[in-house]
Amino acid sequence: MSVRVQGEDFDAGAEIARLRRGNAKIGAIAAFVGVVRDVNDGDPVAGMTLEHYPGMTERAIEAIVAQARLRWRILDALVIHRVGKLAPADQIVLVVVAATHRGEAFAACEFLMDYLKTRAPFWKKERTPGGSRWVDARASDDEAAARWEPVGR
Amino acid sequence: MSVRVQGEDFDAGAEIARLRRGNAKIGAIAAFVGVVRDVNDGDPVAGMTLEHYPGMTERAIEAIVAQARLRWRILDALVIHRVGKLAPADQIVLVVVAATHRGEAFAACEFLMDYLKTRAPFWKKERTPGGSRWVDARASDDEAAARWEPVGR
Amino acid sequence: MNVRLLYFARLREAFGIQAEEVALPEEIRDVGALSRWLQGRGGAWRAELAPGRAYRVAVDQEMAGASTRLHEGAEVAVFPPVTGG
Amino acid sequence: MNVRLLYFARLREAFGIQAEEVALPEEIRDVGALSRWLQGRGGAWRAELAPGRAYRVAVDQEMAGASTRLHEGAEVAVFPPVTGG
Repeated sequence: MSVRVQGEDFDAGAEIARLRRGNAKIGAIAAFVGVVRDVNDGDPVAGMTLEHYPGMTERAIEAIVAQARLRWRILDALVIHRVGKLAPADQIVLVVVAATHRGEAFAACEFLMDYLKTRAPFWKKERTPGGSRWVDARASDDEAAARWEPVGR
Repeated sequence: MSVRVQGEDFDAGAEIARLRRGNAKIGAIAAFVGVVRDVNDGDPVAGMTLEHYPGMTERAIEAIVAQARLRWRILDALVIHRVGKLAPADQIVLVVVAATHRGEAFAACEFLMDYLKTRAPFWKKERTPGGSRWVDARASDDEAAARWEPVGR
Repeated sequence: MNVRLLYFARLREAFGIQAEEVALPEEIRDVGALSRWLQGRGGAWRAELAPGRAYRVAVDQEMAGASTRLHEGAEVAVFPPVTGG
Repeated sequence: MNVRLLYFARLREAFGIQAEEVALPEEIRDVGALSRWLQGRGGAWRAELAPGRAYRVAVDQEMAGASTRLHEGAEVAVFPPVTGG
């Protein structure tokens, strides 16, 4: 299990390959890549800056990964989240989950993304033609995360 | 949208990167990689051969992708399925779905995998110490695909 | 009616044949009738295609049911439930 | 009780401050009381932390609620709802 918060870009394919190596029990890998869009809420976006809470960020993500491990039999997981200045089409986040079976890999990967969106201390500030603005939290993200509670499937 | 049935291996990272390029509306990419395990139903597996029905395979996968496009607003999708002789840890299948939002990318990707498992004419023959055997269809795969019916979410 | 029959995977091995061209008797007009006609060959045909055995039939590369009609020149494939992915 | 306060994102900008060390009056013992004490500063503090405004508080890097107790040397962070991923 691995959590990284970094300014640098990542190579999703290399990370997936690294996760796969050396564990012949892996039958399924679900991965998610989040990408900066050039439009948000109808306005063109020239780029964004991701602020975070150093220290708490890593702890929060590790806690989310630990929860996923309690819920699903996953063999390995990786979360990389970028911070700092990003441009449209830049990658923001990578989540990879390896499991024996695909259902658990998909569920844990989507759970990790939903919880990252609502539990990990990151904040986006977009640059638009009208100036910079902090992105508001979305009710749809809270709803997505709420699907996973209460515990039990 | 792209469907490939091939003997050669694939580079998941390169395929994801290719899909991303040139569409700045993409905000979310969900991907799945299926891998040959070294154990199945408790028996060690030395490898497998994937047989398929040339012609129908491509048609069936394209029909599955078309269904996914009717159900979710997806921007692009890629399915690569290998055939022929494979060894443990070899990649079998890659599904990548790009969308504006993650919920649709995840749902369409899992739908494509569930339908591939139950609707596309591939058959696995495993090599085990006790000889070769055709893999039986799993009730759990039928159940996974049945979750998506009837239409509507 | 002349149709082309294809067999895959376990059924291909059980029948010992991959493909054949057959001239069907006039009364064999749908998939269900074709299946009973093939069972009439006995042996592996009867065993593998008997009621209750799990197999699938595609006509012209589309999944078919017992009532799916056949036509002159149809490509009819008989195979076990699929196990890809 | 001495605590370290951190502010992030929109709140960091609204307050014009990123971090401060404060000596709290003795009666300020939990997150709710701290929030009311900060609102007492008026201006942006009152506006941003007023009841009904959406903000979050973490104590020692764990999400906290109004009743979460403070302690000497605590690291208390105040920030808007998160928007990562």
